[in-house]
Amino acid sequence: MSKKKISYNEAIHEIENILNQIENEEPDIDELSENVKKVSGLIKICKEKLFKAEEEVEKILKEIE
Amino acid sequence: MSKKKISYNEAIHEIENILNQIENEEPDIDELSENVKKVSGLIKICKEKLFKAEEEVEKILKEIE
Amino acid sequence: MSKKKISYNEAIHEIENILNQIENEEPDIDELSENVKKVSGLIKICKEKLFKAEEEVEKILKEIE
Amino acid sequence: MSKKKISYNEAIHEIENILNQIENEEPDIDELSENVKKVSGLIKICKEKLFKAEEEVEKILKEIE
Amino acid sequence: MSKKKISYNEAIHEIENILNQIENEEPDIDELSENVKKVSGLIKICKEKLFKAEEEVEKILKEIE
Amino acid sequence: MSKKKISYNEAIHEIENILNQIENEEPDIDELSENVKKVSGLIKICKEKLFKAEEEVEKILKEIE
Amino acid sequence: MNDHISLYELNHSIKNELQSAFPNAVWIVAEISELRTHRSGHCYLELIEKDPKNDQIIAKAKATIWAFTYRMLKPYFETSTKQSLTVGLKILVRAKVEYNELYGLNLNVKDIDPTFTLGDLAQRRLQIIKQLEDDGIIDMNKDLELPLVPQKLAIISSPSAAGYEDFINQINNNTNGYKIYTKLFPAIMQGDETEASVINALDRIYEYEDFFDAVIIIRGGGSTADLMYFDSYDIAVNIAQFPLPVITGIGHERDESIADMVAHTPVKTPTAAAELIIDIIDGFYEYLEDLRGQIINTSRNIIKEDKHQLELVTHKIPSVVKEIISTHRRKPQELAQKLKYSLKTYFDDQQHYFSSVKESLQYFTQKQIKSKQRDLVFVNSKVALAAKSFIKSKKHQIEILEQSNNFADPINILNKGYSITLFNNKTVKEIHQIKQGDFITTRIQNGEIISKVEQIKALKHVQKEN
Repeated sequence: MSKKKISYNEAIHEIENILNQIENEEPDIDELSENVKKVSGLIKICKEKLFKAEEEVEKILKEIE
Repeated sequence: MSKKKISYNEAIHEIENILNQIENEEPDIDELSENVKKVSGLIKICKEKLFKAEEEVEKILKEIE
Repeated sequence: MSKKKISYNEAIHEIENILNQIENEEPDIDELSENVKKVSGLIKICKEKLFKAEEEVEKILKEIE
Repeated sequence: MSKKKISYNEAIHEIENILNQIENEEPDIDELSENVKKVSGLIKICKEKLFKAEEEVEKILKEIE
Repeated sequence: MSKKKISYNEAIHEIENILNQIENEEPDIDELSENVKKVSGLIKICKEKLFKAEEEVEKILKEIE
Repeated sequence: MSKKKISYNEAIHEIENILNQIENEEPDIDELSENVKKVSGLIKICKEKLFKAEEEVEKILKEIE
Repeated sequence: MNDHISLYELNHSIKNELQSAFPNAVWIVAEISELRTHRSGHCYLELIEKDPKNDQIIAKAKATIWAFTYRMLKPYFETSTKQSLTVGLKILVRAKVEYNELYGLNLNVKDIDPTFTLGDLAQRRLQIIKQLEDDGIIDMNKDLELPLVPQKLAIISSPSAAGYEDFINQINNNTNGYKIYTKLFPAIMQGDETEASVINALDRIYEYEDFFDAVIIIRGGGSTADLMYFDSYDIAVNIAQFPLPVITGIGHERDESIADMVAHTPVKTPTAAAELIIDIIDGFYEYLEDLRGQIINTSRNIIKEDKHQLELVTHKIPSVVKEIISTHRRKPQELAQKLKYSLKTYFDDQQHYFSSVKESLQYFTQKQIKSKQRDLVFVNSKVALAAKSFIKSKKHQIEILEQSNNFADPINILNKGYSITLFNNKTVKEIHQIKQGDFITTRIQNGEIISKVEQIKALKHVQKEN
């Protein structure tokens, strides 16, 4: 799944999955940083989405006037 | 439903629906700006209708005096 | 109801009805100008009726004095 | 009620009734001239009656004075 | 009641009645001259009785001897 | 199995196996020393892995913030 | 034949006896039954006394008042009593009892006490009045109503009396010229016949009761002494019960007579009676005039008021009508104004709605985004926490494992003071592994001790135990 294609909710879902795994100490320590990196990436994507959404909404709202 | 065919009250109704959705139903952030854009469009339609109605009413009112 | 047949009081009553509707924001904006036109027409009828009544009454009053 | 048969008091009473109606009961403007005409007619009858009564009474009074 | 036979008492009583009626009971103007005529007649009768010799009475007086 | 290739979980597994053996089988003092030495080596490997993972995670986390 | 005396002797001895029996004059009460005055001025009376029960005369005597005395007594009596000394009066006199052989008994009146007669008369009047009251008729005539116009009058009078003439003149020449009918019923108004004559006249009038309006009894001139007849019970009864109102004009200087008392209206003189009649008619005439004035005023006022009322109404109509029209003329204007206002409000409200929609949009989207941002921060820290706790837990695990390992390390036994014995680098566990003279190495905590075995002892109980 390309990073650009994942939806916000899917990203949040995956983050929660990975978090769950970490919390349950499922991954091998060797994979931990990999997982954390993955979550970090997803959070970044979400933040970007949020930022973009906010920007777009602002723009649209400004146009309403 | 074509934009030109929607009635004022229907537009208002849809605006209310979307607003409700945004307020209460945690929309996917990806759809958020889409929805805002939709409301914006509906407001535009309504305002045009309002403007036109106001123009017509003004004309009639002038005739009364 | 034909314009010529409506009584003065009925006309006033209908005007007040429509005004009430407008005040309570009942009419769709699409019907608004239609309603205003109706009121305008009724006001015109009332004015004509008043004018006619005044003329007639003046004539009769002159005979009394 | 034929004009010739109405008594003076009845006529006065009717005049007052119609006047009251006009004053207090929001008459239909359409009926106004009709009512005024009626009153005008009644006043005429009363004046005639009064004139006649005065003439007769004076004639009789002159005999006793 | 014949004019010649009415007594002073009856005449006065009737005059008073009519006056009362006229003064207090909202007389109809239509009946006024009728009433005035009646009173006028009664006053006349009384005055004649007061000032003019009645043959009938004188005849009786003569017969008493 | 090269020491470098052993996974953290495998290392932990072996440590636990050896310790179990030591506890239950009363090995020869010479074997014991041998085993203790082996475990010590494995622990070292694990500690290194842990240290590295911690370092990496710290680095990633810092990037997120 | 000597036992007789002559009449003269008899009378003479009566005279002497009487003289000695009544040496002085005595006071006597009696009623006058006859009274004559002689040309000479002497007054001859007959005095009687009646039984009060049946009016029978029980005593009688002649009396004389000699001219000289009479000239003094008569005016004294009459001014004191307002009453002439006449028949029927009861009197108290002082008289000398005299007896004349030729004329018999005579009472020579020397003095008279008028107060006695006054008292007697008054008492008689009171008796009559009481009788009339007891009969229940004293006010009967008064209760009759005098007609509004007493126009037909029956007159009882003496035709020749001056009073009658005055009355008729006044009636006929009344200033307003009323026609008043009078009819005279002649009667004797003085002397003994008065009573019967008046009653007779009343009886005649009674026949024409329906014709006449009132009876007038008048008496003019004549002596006041004759008024006594009008204190008669019979006249009073007739007057009181007469069906027509009786007006008396019989004159009374002193107290009114009983006839006056029972009459409908007593006046003093015939002239006053005429005035009374004319006044009554005047009153009626004035009332009639008053009524006439009233009818004139009232009828004119009514017409005037009606005219005024009609005028008012006529004037009111234009203003009422104009008012209603002007009220209504404002109405469409007001409605148009109201329409304009309503529309403005309507449009304003709509505009306002859209700005509120915009605000809501802004608010809700912001809220959503902010909440998501907060969620992300939370997730972030959760990740860090989870990763750290993961590592920490692993570290802990390693530490425990390391400890267990360290615990297992034999070096730890030596540290407690134990030692290991080695022979040929092998741990000595069996006593048979070594023999005397062998060199063994003893390892302790911090070094090795190399020793030569000198003696070997096997511990049996140890063996047993093994």
